[in-house]
Amino acid sequence: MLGDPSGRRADSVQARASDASAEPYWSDDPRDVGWVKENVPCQTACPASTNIPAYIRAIYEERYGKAYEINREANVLPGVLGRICSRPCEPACRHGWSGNGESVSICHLKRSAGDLKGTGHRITENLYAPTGKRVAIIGAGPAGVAAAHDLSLLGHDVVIYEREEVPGGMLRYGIPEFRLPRDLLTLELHNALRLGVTLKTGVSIGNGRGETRLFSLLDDYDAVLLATGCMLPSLLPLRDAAKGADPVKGLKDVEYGLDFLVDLHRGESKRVGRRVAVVGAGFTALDCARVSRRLGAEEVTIHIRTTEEYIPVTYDEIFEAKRENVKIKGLRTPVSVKLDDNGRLIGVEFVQNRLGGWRAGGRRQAIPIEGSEFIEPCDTLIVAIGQITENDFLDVKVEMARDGNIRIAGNGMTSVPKLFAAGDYVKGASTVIEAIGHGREIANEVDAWLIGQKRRRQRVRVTPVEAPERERAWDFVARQHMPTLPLGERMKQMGEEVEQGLTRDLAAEESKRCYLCSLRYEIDVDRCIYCRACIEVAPRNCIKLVEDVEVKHDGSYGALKETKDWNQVAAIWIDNNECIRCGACFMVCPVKCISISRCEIVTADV
Amino acid sequence: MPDTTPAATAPHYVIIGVGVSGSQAAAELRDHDRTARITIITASRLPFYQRYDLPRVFNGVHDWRTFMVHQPGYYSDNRITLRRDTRVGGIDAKNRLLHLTHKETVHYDKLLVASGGRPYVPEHLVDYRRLMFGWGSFEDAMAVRQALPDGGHALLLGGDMIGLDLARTLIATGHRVTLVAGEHSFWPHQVPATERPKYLAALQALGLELLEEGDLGGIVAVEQSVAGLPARRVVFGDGSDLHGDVVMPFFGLAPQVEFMAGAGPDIERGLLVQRSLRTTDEHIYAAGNVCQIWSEKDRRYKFYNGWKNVRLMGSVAAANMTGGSDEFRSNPDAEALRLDDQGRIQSPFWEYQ
Amino acid sequence: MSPATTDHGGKGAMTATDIQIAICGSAGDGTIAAGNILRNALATAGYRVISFDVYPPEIRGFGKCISRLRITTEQAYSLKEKSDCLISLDDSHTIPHVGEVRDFGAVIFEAKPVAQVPEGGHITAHVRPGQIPYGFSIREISEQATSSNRSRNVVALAIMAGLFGLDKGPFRQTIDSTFGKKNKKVAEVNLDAFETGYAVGAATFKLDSVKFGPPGKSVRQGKVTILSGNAATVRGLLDAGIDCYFGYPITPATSIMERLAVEMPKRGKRLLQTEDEISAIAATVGAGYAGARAATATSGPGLALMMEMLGLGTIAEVPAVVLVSQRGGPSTGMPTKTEQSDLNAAVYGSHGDSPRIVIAPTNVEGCYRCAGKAFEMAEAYQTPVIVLLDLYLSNRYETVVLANEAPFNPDCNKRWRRTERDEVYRRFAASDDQISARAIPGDEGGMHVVTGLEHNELGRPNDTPEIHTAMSVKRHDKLKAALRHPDFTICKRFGDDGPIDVGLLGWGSTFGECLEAMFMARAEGIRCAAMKVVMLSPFPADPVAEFMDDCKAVLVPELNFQGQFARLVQAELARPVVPLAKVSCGPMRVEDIVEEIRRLAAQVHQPLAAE
Amino acid sequence: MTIQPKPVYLDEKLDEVRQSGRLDYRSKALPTWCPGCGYFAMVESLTAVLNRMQLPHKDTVIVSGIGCASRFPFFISTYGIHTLHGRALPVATGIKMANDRLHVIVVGGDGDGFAIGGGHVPHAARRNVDITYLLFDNGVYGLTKGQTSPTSVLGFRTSTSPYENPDRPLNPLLMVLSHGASWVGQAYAGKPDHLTEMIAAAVAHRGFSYLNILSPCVTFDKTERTYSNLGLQVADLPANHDSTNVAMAMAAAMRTDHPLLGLYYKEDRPTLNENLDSLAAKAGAGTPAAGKKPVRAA
Repeated sequence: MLGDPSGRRADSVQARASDASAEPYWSDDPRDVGWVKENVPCQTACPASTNIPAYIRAIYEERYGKAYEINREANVLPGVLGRICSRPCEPACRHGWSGNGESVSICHLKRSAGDLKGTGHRITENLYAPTGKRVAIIGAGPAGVAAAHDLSLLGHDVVIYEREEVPGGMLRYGIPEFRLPRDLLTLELHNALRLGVTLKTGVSIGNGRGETRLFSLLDDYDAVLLATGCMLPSLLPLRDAAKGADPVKGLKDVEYGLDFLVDLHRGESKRVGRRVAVVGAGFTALDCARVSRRLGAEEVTIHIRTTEEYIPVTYDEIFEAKRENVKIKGLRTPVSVKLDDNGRLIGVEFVQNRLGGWRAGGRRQAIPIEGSEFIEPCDTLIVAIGQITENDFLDVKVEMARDGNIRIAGNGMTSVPKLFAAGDYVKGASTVIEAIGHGREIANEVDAWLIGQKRRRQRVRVTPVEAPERERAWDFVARQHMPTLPLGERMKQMGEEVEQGLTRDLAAEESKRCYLCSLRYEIDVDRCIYCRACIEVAPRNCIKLVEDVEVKHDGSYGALKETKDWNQVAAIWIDNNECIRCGACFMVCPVKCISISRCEIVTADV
Repeated sequence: MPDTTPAATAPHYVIIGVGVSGSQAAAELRDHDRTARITIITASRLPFYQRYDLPRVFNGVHDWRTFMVHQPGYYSDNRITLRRDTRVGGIDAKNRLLHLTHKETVHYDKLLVASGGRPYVPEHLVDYRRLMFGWGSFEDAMAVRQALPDGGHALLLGGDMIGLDLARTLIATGHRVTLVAGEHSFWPHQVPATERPKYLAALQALGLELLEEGDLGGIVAVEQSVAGLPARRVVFGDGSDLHGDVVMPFFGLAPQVEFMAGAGPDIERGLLVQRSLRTTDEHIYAAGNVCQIWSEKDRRYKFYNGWKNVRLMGSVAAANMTGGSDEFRSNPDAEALRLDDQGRIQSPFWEYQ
Repeated sequence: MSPATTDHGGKGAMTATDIQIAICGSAGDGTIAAGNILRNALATAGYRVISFDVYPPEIRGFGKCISRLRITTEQAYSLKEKSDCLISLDDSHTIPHVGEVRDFGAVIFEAKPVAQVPEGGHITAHVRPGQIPYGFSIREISEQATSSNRSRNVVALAIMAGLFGLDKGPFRQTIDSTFGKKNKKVAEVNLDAFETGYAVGAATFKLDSVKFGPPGKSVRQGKVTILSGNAATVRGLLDAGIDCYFGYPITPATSIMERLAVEMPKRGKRLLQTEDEISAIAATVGAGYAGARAATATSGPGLALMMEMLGLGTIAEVPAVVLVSQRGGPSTGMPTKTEQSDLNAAVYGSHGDSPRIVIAPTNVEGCYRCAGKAFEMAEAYQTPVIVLLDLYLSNRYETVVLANEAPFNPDCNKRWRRTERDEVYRRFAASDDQISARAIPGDEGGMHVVTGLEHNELGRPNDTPEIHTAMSVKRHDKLKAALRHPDFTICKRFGDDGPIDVGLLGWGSTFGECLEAMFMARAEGIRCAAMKVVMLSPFPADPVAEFMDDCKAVLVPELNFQGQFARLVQAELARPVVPLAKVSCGPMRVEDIVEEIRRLAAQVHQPLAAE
Repeated sequence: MTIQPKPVYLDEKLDEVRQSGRLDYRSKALPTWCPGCGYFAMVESLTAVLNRMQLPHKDTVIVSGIGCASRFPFFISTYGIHTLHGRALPVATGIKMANDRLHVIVVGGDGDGFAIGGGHVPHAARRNVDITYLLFDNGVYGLTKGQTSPTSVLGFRTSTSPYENPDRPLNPLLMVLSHGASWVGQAYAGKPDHLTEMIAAAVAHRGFSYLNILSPCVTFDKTERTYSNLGLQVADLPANHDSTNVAMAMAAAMRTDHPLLGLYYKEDRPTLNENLDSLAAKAGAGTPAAGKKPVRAA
């Protein structure tokens, strides 16, 4: 299918689903959709709905190009996301479920697809016929780029207006180079936009002089998509600060992390003191801390309200930051900043917290302990507690939601006709992958609105598979670790990429670990002899004597109702939620009544 | 199963006949030889019984066991094999074998023939034997007892001492007896013609009705009874007749020696024996009514009858068969017929009690 | 002893008939057939008859056959020690038996053998001086009458009949029906032979002391008939409504099957000759499980093969009736000799604790009752029932009185009926009498599985100690009800009431001899009583103990070496008994029992005398 | 590769199974055989057949001997009797003779049927008892944990033939054919669909039907009769097989290297009960049907 030559492993595998000669079966049945959503947790967790099992399988088959393309179907920047993705898929990974071990390094494998693909790899695009519609997109961040890519493939003429000189948005300006090499970013952005997207950089939208007016765009284009993200830092809410005021404004030695990074990536020369305190718990905070180390700070401490385990960054990030001697101190909330008589920062006053109840989103509440204030001395304070949208540029009246973000309808359109919005600009500060996912989603809506009908939607593709694609032994392969740059090397230059990427061997080993959750194991009830041989070999309590199955309101399946009464056993059934796709049941079945099919949610033409 | 070959040590004495002499011989053989095998062969179905007592059937004695001489245990006690209902078909004296009619051969070391005599029926009456009742065995006696009703009329022909003995009982038990007397009357006694009327008178005194055989030389028929008349009718040559319930011949005894024909020992009428009772075959002896014994006095072979004689013969034979050298000596007194003081007939023949 | 008319049981008058006739010959001589004719003729004439045949295991050849018949006015209990008349059809076999003819009895034989006999080989060399020899030219008479020597047996019989002055009518009738079944011509020929022989016999001066009195008066109610033990058994099975029979030929039980094979099809019932005893009992259990009244009959070797399946019947609580006619053992032993040596096997046989009901009739009438009652018990108590016969009982004939109405309950099942409450059918549910209501295949809703595995109330395999204990109790305790089985005598006392010196405890066919012996001992002035024990398992401990309380000494005569019943009694009651265990290859000798009674009586009096 | 036209949805399938009535023929107790055992195929096929033929539970009796098959009756909701080692056939004969209305199905293994019970097979066959004999032929004693059976292959190593099995295996099909079974077939537990059809035909046959069911013992035979070996060995009877020709059937039965599946032989002749009834009619029983009355059953 792709130019990538099949690797040797591919030959050893009996079947390759996508090569099946027969037509797959397409389903919109909620039971199938529900199955995939339930059973392929990584894909479900992925905001871009990346078909993770498929690309990992391709990596196992050493068809890296194909793996890269599978990724690219979901997000146009696989190499980027393979590095800096927040990886919501990994906590969801079945391999990480209780008793199964550690989750698969999905993100690293994603990167390895790009890293290892052949030099002759060519990206693939499926082009629709031109529609003659014109779409303006404001913002060349992840959401905007993703939307532009999709809309252009759909046959629309797309123009991106970008304030900065180069596209990339937060990717380029918010993420340090040691995590995301700029040449890769540039290449992938280029690939995303090169099929007919007009990129206008340095163009500011707004009311000011020299700025392009939004309403004129609305006049000129068939649709306008706002994808400006969240580029204003959240203000530090110190105890005595007035609401809406910035208590640290104008203070020397105190900086907002976002500004700090953007300035850095715009090319400014940044300096920090010997002791740096970072307040905040996100990627930005960590990035600021690690950048500070690279700028020469000796003591860098991240102060967080709760504890490490509840902060929304990947384990790898924390791990690497700590390796770089970044301290993380928890259960503290800043109350005030302490300055010396010269107005120089000498420390931050915190109040000690205790952990409270759970808050929405899986975080814990932090409850200050009265009278427990203390001061952490520092020379530089970087505040990285979040970002918010910037709305000043709007010259049309748009309805806003209660949280301050723009309100959009189900089809992505704001209260202003023709005006759409996507990404962080709609959802508030989130992750790159969310932004990309949302960008594509809204692009699909825009297209539907422009054309007057949905042209693509997600469907379940069911493809038979002849044999298990895994071996039981693979379940015991340990998670492979990402090789990183030695600490000594890291500090020399800001741009030295810390993570070195998986080697072929490491990628191969790691790829074996994927359970290939999209493989659906089913028992032909009519042919099953109820011999329970499958149950006998099952590694988990994954095959059950079933009396009934719950059907949920949405039509998808809920729990299986098990029974030990022989005359109630209406089927022996594989509980795919417990199934780790080891194939043991398939191999042992004496009457060969177990079938395997690959069930994937893919975007398909209506 | 008894031996089929002669025992090496114990001799086998075989006695033919279970009458007085045979039984006596058996008893004495056992006395002489405690180890010998002794076998008595008889055609009779009964063991040794007192034949002379048979008239008692008219005294209400109907069970033959009353006549039995020995209890059944006697034979086994003395280890005497008694073979009854057994007939000798012939003798192979050379090989000392008896051929029994039931196809059995019995070897003997010494054989005593004591087969006795059967009632003699004169030639002219042989054809009527069927209509006459014999008196040789218990069976015969019972048959007569049955045929002769109480107070019935018996016709006795001949009138030997056996018949006269019966006649006494019949008369005593209330029967009518007619004797057709002839030359055999008083057999085996020889009654001189002169004395005959005297004896006949004595018989009449007993209550017999008497007819002299001479007067009716030609008996021509004995017919079956007709309605209302007794069962038998004897017709005489002169046309007269007699009606009676039974007709019984009493013409004395004839020795039973048919099976000895051609066997070797000399036979005149009976088996000829020395006074030692040995026949002309050194292994064969004879005793009782079957044999004729050499009489020096008479220079002829004589029959000796009577219970005492035949019993003595058994003893002598037994003694000699076991190596003795006895001789038979008859008591002349014992052979005489006489009348006692009251004129009643007395005969040693009747002295058996 | 007084030879002529032994007063059996002291009941009959002196004029009563009590004559025993033996016919002895070689297999193929028609000995048994002659016995049958004689038996049936005399029974027809109105006499009570007990008869018993002894025959060799071989069908033809030179084996010995003896048919003995005791002909009485009132029912007797056993054969006599001495026969009154012996008819020899083959001297070589008869000679050893001449001694059993009493003094002044008759011995009838062939006076003109066809072939030379060795010295001493003729019966005349053996007839005792006290006996009356009757030699006849039987062969010649047969040949004269029928141009064949094949009617020798009938001629011999006829001579005897003529000699004893028996009424010709019943003989003619019997001969006609016996041979007429096969062929009218054969019947006629035999009738001719009979007439000729009869005339010869009648003309023969009778010297023996054998006297036939007139037959007894007919019985008050029911039908009098002459039956063998096996025939009575068959009658009992049929009258109790046997549905299925499965059997494998084995002496002496075979005739049960042979008779059933005639009778069952007529009634639309099914009989199958199986491939072995194992399948016979298996099919019996199968049919019993399916609700049929099913039975099988066998002898010791067959019983041994059936043991495993009997255990299944016990644990699965399936009714099955097994008729066991004992013969001499062990192993093939003596197929044609009677013995009572399978009691242990019947009572204790099979593996594990496998109780069952064992009943043993003591006479032919008992065979009838036990056979029928066995079905009732098997059904009522849901268990295999063994009816313990023996060769002597199976093959002996007795005139019996059968009730006009079959005295058997046609259905004794405690049947399960579905009720609203029953969610699940509990095949082995606990109940007061430990008998669970039974469903039979075909019953709606009663589906269940029975198994040879230990199981719970549902019949599901379960081997916990609680269940095994409870089920063992159930299997044993439920049988106790059999001791109160309606209209069935589990044991019975005869003879003197009150304290006695010697008590006889008898079972099975030997009990007849026990009774005869008891009467003789009483006639001698010995205080004596006898108890027959019909139910051997469960053991009727109470009545037997009560009887034994009355006895100074208890004698247990039986035909086995080990004294199996004596041991059973001792084991059940822990009291001493005196065994009289004989393995004489024939019925127990009455005289042996009497002798032992005398000895014991003397013994029990000795201490008293010493005082 | 075949592609199912439409996925089978579990909820629909469960409804279908429940409504089919198949489950009614199962008991509550869960079968206890080793997972993978071919007996499961038998019990499943048999219940399917019972359901298809709608044999009344109350009129159906499953009879077993001893061996792994012996617990078969416990898993079926009809009447059942679990008998002794080797004795299922005569017990079944008794049941069938007792009540014509009962459908009697005997299940057993090769040890049960041809070793200890070998004496009964010829007679059930020649008598044409109207029962179905499902013989599970796995060539090993399973219940006693792996000993040589009458159909164990030569050289097979078991706990009782640790060096090798020196005894030539017997040929069950040839045996029953020569004994006069009126229906003889062979199936393979690994082909449950075919097995079901064969059982259906065997049960439908009037007379003694013998179905030899090849199967591995998954626990005690890991080398000889495995699913994989059997799967490669078995073949269908040739299309031109004439199931009325006993010689042809015997020739087919000789093909032990490649066991042939299908109906070997079928013959219509009177059953044991029919024969007994007709002789009863000859003997003068009131009606030929007298014996058919289910004795004593309600």
